[in-house]
Amino acid sequence: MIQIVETELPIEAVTQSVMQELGGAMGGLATFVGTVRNHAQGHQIQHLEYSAYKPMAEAEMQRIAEEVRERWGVPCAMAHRLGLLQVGQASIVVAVASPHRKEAFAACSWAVDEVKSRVPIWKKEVATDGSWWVEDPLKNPLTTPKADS
Amino acid sequence: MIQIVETELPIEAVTQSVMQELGGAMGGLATFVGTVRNHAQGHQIQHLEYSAYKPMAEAEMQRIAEEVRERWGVPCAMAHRLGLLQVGQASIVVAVASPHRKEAFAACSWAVDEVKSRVPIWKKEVATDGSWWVEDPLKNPLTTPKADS
Amino acid sequence: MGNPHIYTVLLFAMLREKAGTSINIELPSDETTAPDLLAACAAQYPQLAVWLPHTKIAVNCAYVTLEQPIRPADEIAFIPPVAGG
Amino acid sequence: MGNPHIYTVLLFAMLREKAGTSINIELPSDETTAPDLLAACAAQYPQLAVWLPHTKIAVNCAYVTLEQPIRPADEIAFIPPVAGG
Repeated sequence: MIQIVETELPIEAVTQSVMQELGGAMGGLATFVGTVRNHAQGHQIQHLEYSAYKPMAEAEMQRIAEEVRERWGVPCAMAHRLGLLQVGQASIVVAVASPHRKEAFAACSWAVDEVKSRVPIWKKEVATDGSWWVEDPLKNPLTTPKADS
Repeated sequence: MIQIVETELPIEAVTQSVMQELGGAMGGLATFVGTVRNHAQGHQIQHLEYSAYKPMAEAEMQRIAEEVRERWGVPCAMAHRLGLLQVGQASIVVAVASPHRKEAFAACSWAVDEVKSRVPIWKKEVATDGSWWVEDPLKNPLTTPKADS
Repeated sequence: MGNPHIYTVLLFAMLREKAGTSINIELPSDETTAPDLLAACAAQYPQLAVWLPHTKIAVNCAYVTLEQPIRPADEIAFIPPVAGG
Repeated sequence: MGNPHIYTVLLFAMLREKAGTSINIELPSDETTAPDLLAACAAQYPQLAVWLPHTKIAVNCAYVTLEQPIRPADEIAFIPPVAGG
């Protein structure tokens, strides 16, 4: 299961899908859920705006899941949320089921790294002192709202 | 949250407890769920029987969570189920919330290893061709039921 | 010399904010590569130039290599540094 | 010589199957250590002997070191190889 959503992340459905795929051969399930932090590099975050090149993002997530299956022989499922996310809300879930726990952890951690480095999704941090695209090589605040408090 | 239960594992409550403890500082949640496999070393498993030295098991799980906090500075919660578990049922959940994903994975994986090596919980595998205590240094089948099919 | 060939490119994130959801880049050939397409873009859309050294190109929903041929009929996208998760 | 001192020890897993939920081990002293308690157990409960080299001792819900004093009033438990998870 690979999904990009604009509403709440289907965490339960993602974990269930890998558990059902592996069935009784499963010994362990490793899950990662990423959430919006309240601060980043000294800035107080108000919210995040996620956007994507959706068809490619889905294709790239599918490729990552297939690479997990090739490398570890186990199922991987994931979902990513787009749109405006508040502090504390979940943006990504990645789940890997495996007969053995070491492989579950290794494959899940690897898949999260790959999503962050390859999948065409972008986020703009909106902080109390400006907003900017995360990973923007220029990283100048795009807007600097006047503080009224 | 540290809990030993005889009924269904409170997976949601365990993950919620570390998420709430870290609050808006959280960036990632790593969760491990262990389930009963249908085979072990060539044997077809029918079910598992978990037992524990409960007060010490709870104390040891508490110490592991405290060691996670000392070493990584992040909250860790876990629960373990006892009694008769069928193939596919979840026996353990360990969750770690952290500002950063690498620490969440490392601490969660470490805590699971510690539970398996230190917490006084035992399991007897009941297979189609006998039953035995897992990790029993003698590992002779305790009973060998007559096959009637 | 014939008419220039038009490569339509999808934009995202900071590139989209500077030049819209897609741009048309003109090249003399009906087949190009990522370096040539980025060079033409820098000339024709100078407001994007600073990001192009950090931008990857995707064709038909997959990243391309430096040598891979790109044609006007492809679905072409510029992928500035990603930040999913 | 006075009466022997009785150390009550909780048993689990295969030890429990062989000798019940707890046993009483007699020692001449009112203070002992893990190695001495295991040696006395091997003599008094020979059906447990094969597992004792693999057994740890917990006192008041924590593992003890080899030198740590153990007294009859402590909550003592024999911990054969664990298999949680």
